[in-house]
Amino acid sequence: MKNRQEIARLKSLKLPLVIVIGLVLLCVPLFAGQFFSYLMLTFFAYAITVIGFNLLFGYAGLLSFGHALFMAVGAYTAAFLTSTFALPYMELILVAAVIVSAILAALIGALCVRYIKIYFAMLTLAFGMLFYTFLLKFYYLTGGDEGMRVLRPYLLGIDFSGTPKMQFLAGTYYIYAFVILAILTFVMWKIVSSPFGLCLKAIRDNPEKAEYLGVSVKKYRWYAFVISAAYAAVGGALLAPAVGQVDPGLTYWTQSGTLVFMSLLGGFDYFFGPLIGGIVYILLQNSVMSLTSYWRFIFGAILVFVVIVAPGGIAGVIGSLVKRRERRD
Amino acid sequence: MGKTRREFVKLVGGAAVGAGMLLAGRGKAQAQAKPAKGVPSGPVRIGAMPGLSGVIAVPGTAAWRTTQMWAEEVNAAGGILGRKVELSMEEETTAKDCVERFRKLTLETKCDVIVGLMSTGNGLAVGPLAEELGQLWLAWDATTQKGVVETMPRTKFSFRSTDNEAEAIGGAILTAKFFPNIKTVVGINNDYSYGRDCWDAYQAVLKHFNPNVKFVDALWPKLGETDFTSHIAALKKANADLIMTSFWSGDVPILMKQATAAGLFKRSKACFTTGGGAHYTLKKEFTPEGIILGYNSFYFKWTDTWPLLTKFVNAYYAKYKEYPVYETDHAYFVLQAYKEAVEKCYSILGRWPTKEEVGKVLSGIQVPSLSGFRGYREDNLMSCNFFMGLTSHKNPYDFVTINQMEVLTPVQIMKPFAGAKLYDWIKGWKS
Amino acid sequence: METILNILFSGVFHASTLFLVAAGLQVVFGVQKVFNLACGTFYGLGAYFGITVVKCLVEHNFPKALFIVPLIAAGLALGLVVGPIIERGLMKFVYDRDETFQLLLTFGLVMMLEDVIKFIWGTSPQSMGGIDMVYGQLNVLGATVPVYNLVVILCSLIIAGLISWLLMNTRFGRIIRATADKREMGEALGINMKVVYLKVFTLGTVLGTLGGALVVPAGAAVSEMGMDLIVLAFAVVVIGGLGSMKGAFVGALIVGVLKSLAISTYPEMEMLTIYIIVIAVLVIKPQGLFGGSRV
Amino acid sequence: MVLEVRNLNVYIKASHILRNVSIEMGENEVISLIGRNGAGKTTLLRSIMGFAKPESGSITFEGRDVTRCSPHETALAGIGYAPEESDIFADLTTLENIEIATWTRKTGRNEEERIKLAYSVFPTLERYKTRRGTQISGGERKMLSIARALAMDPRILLLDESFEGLSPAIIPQIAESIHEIARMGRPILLAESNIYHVPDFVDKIYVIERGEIIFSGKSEELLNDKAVLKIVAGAA
Repeated sequence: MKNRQEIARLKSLKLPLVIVIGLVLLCVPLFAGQFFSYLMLTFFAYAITVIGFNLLFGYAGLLSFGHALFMAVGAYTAAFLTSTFALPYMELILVAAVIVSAILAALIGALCVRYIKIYFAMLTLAFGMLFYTFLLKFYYLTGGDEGMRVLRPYLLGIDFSGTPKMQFLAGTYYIYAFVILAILTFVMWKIVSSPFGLCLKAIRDNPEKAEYLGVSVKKYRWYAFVISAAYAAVGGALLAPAVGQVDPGLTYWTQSGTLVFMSLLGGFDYFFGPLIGGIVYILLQNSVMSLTSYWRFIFGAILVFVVIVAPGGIAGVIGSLVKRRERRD
Repeated sequence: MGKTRREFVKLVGGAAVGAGMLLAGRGKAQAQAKPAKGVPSGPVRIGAMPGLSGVIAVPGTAAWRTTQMWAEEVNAAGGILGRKVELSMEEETTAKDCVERFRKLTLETKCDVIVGLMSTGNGLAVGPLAEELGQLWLAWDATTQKGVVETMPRTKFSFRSTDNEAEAIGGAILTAKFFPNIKTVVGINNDYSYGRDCWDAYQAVLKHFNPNVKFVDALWPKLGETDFTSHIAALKKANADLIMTSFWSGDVPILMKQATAAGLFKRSKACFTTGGGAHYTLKKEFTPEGIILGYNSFYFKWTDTWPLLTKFVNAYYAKYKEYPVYETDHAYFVLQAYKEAVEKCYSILGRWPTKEEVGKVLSGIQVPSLSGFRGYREDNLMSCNFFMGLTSHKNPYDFVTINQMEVLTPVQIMKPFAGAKLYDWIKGWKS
Repeated sequence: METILNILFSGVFHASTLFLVAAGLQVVFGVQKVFNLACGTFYGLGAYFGITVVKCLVEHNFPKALFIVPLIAAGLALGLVVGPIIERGLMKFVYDRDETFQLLLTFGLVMMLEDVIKFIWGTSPQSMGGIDMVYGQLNVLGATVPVYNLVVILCSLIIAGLISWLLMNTRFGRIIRATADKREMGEALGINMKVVYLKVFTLGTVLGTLGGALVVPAGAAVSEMGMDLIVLAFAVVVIGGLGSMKGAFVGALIVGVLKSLAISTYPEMEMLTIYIIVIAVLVIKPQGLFGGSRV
Repeated sequence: MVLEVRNLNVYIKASHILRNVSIEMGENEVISLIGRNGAGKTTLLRSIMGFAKPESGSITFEGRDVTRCSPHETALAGIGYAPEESDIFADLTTLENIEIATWTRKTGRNEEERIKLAYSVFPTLERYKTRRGTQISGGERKMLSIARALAMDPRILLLDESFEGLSPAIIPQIAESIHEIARMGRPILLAESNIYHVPDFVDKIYVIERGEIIFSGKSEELLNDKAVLKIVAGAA
């Protein structure tokens, strides 16, 4: 109920806001420095990942503690296609990343969705670490700890190798990534407001009842798992060319923790929550890391604080403030 | 830049002040309050990227401490050409974050030079980036090697560390020298490229000197493993004459201790090619005498006749109650090289040089560092001596040092040029 | 024979520390339903603190042969202080939340405590020197085993025995088993869960810190020692069954011996074997080998 | 009054489960709370115990306000509770199940006396005292649940659906045991969905429907109130 109202309100009130924010984001390279644009670029990649991740976490109520696996799948796909196979077409990379991760997620998901809560978290963690060990061990294929180079991809078949790297990243590639983020956000919006999305929520809140009503709980969870994995792979594939190098560290369990952190920080109960979390996390990390070498402590403390005091995340806090004002009015 | 590289270098060569003179003058140099003529007034921004967590934390901390000590010292003496040195630190973590931090130091902090990085994976990510951004990057320990192959034989801005496998080659040379009669060898190396390359290179070199030696087994604990009892059971099973390892961090004392406790060294000799990376943790109580121990390019007591070393070791110990490890000299050298390169450029150009100009002077530079003179080759790889020897208890410390110290020169243990093929080079050796 | 014994001893030695950490994880999960990712960090804390205490005493001429006594005391004391602080200071706020939040809280704790260790002890590896060698070595059918390793195994066995005695024969143990099963009913019978949680979390912490303190004389304390251990302890509890003490015991033995065996026979497969077993157990018998029985 | 519930309103998540519920329990009274499944019986009992926090209203036990007490405080104050699902500790033996209740609340009677008391009311249990919670039958679990609550030596007992799912042969036996407890001078609140299971020694009946008390009075009066009777009897 609450969510339907929220959607209705969003449609009337928040849509212009979202468009304005989107346009501001798009114009960042015009007024901000190259480095800030680069940070936003990494944000786009993470945004796509967490938006997918939240379909699983926020909507289906399944906490995956190994989701970085799929980000790594996307990133390594980009690495393989650009360096090993010399097929530097970004569209091809994206499609391949989606296919590979979807196949992998379909297999892993078929096992994982039989469990919920802590078991689901543990099983996904185990798969994430299995993949991590795989990347390290299959040295001749993946470069082991050294990882692999990711060369600059062609966008829409056009070779931009003449442009200096930062200009490319803060220009063409920036817009490219933004457009993909916008499209995927819109698609996810359609997914969560479709009957499928509503069913997921029903399953999260009361799986027995949903099963009773004829919803195939496992199948829906499985779909959600595969979709979220595909999103993560797109995020990873977009991130890889920006970084220029992929390494197994991308799929260590603490990286999966970061994705959860972002969703929680922003507020996983809200559609845009994880996006807020992602941007705040990236900006915060950027400044805190320069400030002190004990940045992990600060991040741990923030996580603890959010969990204890504001489990709704930033969006939750804003939401309740808005509600309080509305009530007063 | 109107001049070609060759011309520029020639000019520099002509103007080059003897590095020893620079050294001698440094202590007395009047603290210049104002920047020299033609030099911008703001501080020189030096970005530093030490690894401060996980396995690289041990050398990373040492390098970061050295960097700070160096900066204090240089600032006290008036800075570089009168410009104060200002450090910006960004931690070395994953490749993704390193790229981000490197970009930040370049684009936001606007650093004149970035020093640091230890992991090869991160070096592979940052190397091309430095070239793209036109940012000087003087690596501490990171290379841009893929396995034993250098991926960036020609660089302008990135100055890489020594070849990864250098220590293993040195270790093999000394194994052949000190233990000519061993017949079997077992390896225990970390399960990542450095460990694997070291093991391969070690085998190739030892085979060269001692064709009859057999390599009976190889163990691959993952990086960061802290319990080796199981590996020691396997080492015992292998029952070899010599145990070779390229461990370099906190795992060295653990392996040493557990191996001694299990009586492993009663039967076998050992070669710890890089064990000096945590040498002060190798307590006499559990470290036997007479095994090969490598200190990489810096041994804290290699001589009494190099005042720079004595002064630094004393200052370091007074401050941190620890004896410095090899990464200190990598850190010290890159900064000193940068400073002298800038000063050389200034002596020619009469103004603060661009990054490219500094880079040109850095190629082939030789400067006095803690471990004696060391420098960059023309292919922008570090070139320095390596110190190795047999462990000894005859010293005033509670940890082992080495006697019969051997100084291995870069010519002996490093490929002659960046693009060279390692194993072809070894095959070409005359014994 | 000698080889088999070596593999076995090293496997069991590894298992004995794994057991302590996993037992800490189990008891907390069994009663509080919190999957405590920080259990590995407690292990690291115990190791560092143990070194500090023993070093300090040895400097003041404490007889070296008796070092095990203050070592155990240090592990216990640290757990008894840190456990309640974390439970009262942080954990108690999230008991009525979804387990996801509890998991994330402990994740935050891991990040914080790693830096606390770094802040206090720095990044250099710390060791007690060769103090464990005062006990010498033992020759068993040709295999040389450090006596201290046997001491650790023995201590771990004694602790396992104590825990089992505590759970089966004491009032506190029965209350733990009762509330692990049905918490609300326990409350309806007048059991103050606040007190139970405090005690249980402290017990879990003590098992971790004690494990760290016990194992460190045989190796060295390094800052990352807790991180990887979480993953191994996690493998142990999944194989043994979440929440089961018997499971922790058997799971630790399986992981420890298997690891040792893999290293000696096919070292490439060391970690892969463990993950594959974990996934196989989760798929075939998701409750783990002893998942049916509680605590 | 031993127990007095006044205008209790309880919400679970967003649903209003109890609406202005008031009940009273006097000395030596056995009262029965009748209502269909989902009418709010269990929620009322759980609210009294402190498991569900009321939005408004009050619960007074022996003159003391226990509205905001946590469950263990309520239990220690002297309210025994046997839930619908029996909630026997599966890993503990029958004896251990009973024992636990004797450790928490301290009264004039010592532990042995209280265990003996529990066995005297349910002699069957003594025979199975070394069996684990998983090894006894449904009827025995119901008995054990009540015996356990009794071993706490409570002032009053709240019994939720004590006859549900039992064979008709055992129901009178358990009813007799409950009657015996009542005769010891312990008031009892018996929640029941099946009107035919309500024992005849009940002094007062409350009927709850959709979270509201729609009837209170003696059982004869209920039999005369056709409208209410239709609601509760129809459910059985």
